[in-house]
Amino acid sequence: MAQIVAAYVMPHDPIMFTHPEAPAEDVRARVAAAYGEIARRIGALGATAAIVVGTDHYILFGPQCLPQMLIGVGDVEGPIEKLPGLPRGPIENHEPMAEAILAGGFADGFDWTVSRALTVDHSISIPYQLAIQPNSGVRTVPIYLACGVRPMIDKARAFALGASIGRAIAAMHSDDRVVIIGSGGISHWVGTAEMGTINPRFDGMVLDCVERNDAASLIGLSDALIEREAGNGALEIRTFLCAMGAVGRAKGEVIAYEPVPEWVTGLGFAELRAV
Amino acid sequence: MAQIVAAYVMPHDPIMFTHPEAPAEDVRARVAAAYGEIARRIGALGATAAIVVGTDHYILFGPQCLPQMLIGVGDVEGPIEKLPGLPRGPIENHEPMAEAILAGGFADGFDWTVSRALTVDHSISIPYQLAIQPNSGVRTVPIYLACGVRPMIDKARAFALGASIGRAIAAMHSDDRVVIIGSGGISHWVGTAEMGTINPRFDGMVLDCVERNDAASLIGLSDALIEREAGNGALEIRTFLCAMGAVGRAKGEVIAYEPVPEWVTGLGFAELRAV
Amino acid sequence: MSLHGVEKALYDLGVDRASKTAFREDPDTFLQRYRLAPDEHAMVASFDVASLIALGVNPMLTMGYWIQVAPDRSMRSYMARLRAPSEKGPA
Amino acid sequence: MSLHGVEKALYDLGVDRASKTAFREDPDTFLQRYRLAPDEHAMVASFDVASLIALGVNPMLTMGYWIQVAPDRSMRSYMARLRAPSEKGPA
Ligand SMILES: [Fe+3]
Ligand SMILES: [Fe+3]
Repeated sequence: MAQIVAAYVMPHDPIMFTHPEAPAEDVRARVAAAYGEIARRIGALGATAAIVVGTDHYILFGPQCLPQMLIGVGDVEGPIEKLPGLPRGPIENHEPMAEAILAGGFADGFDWTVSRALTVDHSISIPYQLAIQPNSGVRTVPIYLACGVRPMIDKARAFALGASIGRAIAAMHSDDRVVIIGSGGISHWVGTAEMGTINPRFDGMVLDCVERNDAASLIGLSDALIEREAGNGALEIRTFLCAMGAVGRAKGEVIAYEPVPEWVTGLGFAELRAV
Repeated sequence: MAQIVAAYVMPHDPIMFTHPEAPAEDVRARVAAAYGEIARRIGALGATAAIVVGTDHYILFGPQCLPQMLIGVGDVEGPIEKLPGLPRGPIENHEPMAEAILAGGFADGFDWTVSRALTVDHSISIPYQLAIQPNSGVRTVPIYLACGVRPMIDKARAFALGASIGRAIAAMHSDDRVVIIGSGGISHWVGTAEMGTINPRFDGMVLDCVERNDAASLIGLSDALIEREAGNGALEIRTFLCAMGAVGRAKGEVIAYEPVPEWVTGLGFAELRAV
Repeated sequence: MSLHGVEKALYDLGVDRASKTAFREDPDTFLQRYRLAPDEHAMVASFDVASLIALGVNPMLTMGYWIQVAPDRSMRSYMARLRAPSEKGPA
Repeated sequence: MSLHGVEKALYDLGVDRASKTAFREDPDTFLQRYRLAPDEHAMVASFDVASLIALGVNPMLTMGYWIQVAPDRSMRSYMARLRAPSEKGPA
């Protein structure tokens, strides 16, 4: 039987690629080490599949069609952006797993929007290229949640969707070992006058919730509070909730945290190992 | 309090516009009269708002993003196609009603995809221009259900979505009198070798279900049976189910039926008057 | 191998002006943008709509791209092609 | 009057090549494709990102269109414009 062996949360900061040398050398080294450590753990766990939960940035989906939740079942490639060091290329989709999640979601009452030919953005490509691709043979399932454009997905719904994903995986008749990545956050302001501000206290609170596998506290945060304290970019913690819902009972560990003003983001990395 | 006063089903056959003079004159007259009669009834009911449930045709939504259910809340215009006699123009959106349906749907567990700037196709524009626009002051809410591209929306789900729409309208603090139109069908084959075939027996059975307000029998039809008996275009009866779910208890009446080989479609028109 | 790639190509040819222009100028170069198997590439380039539908392509897409970019865009010729044996092999 | 129209225009300018080209050639003509109030039209044409955000436009869109089509596309100038009083009126 297939199983989710771990969930990870990590950022997807494009400025790491447009301005790679902006922060001090030791900061850069620690961030690179965090991605490398997660890549290493994914390999050590013998993962065969990775679900990456990304976030819309008003790039892939325009005002004509704004989905709450989308799953890529079919051709996947990306990223759509030209970012130095993040080459565009195909991403091998685990189609049977994506179909299983889709069918399970419909049965559970989730109205998945489906992509048969998805060009992902940096929110999928950065975790993919830094943490998954270094391990050969791991197939990917890309998912998008509405985190940046109203109406954003309800946080409890994001968690429940994760639980549906977890059930669908558990019901698969395969030997797949699956990791799920919540991609985004933590504190950052995108495109607003506060851009460059970071709130390490808020970020620490979020990482503590992840480490304690305490979804309820994150669900309890209002969007107004999140935006005020940690910026519109912090609304992306919905992806963390989805990953937490999927992994279920798990032991948490914060892997790294770096507040990097040059990259306008509080960069948080954590693991939830299934128990 | 707002209320749904009637539901209608009607076709959206573009060949009526590309080849208007193909059928015999009396056939054309009866089809025109059916649209005219529904326009007249919508006016006589004092409708202030119309919800039009259309269907995707692999035109508006491509393989990169295939929603199950989409609602237009904001700017609406169309049609996107160049069809003689169906001019492109703005469609006034009933934004408060669309927002109410959206919020009610989220609360009911429906994951609406949202459009803030929607250019509709002929499945919305034909009912709009023939049955709604003749009545001035009626604002529109456009909705799309996945009827033509896999994964199609589950038929019971389409009906339940209609019920959610009905509850949202009933909870609105306005005097709106609302009609809902299920746009599509009935028997027609689109793009396949059977194109031009019509199945009046199947069509009669569907219209009978509408007239008796018997959603369960329509929900019970498998897609395989529908496609075999009445073509891929008949999968659009999902929009009928949505309208039936919205109107609730109602008295039905078949208004017209014309099997028109020249227009490759069995054209069915019916009313469900709320009781 | 990739039904998805074929559907993406046909969708683009049905709705996107720049794609239609590029295809009309040089079908083979245009189709290289998509990850198509050689037989899929040939079916699209030769308007073998019967084989495309047999492959599983949505008939709304085969009809749409025919109407937009086929040499003879009429529905009559589309139906004839659909019902005729493939030019490239048995029916 | 239509926040939606503004967001559609900014989205197209952020992601669509043909829209970017048309806007660079003639912003006013390009913006007439959208149903914008005169003040909205002026905000977009003059890159008044502070007023656009005050209007309710998603800041990802104001940043995206700035990076794609503003005269000085740097983030530094975007931030300066965002924090400065509007050129057209009070801050
Ligand atoms: Fe992001
Ligand atoms: Fe249709």
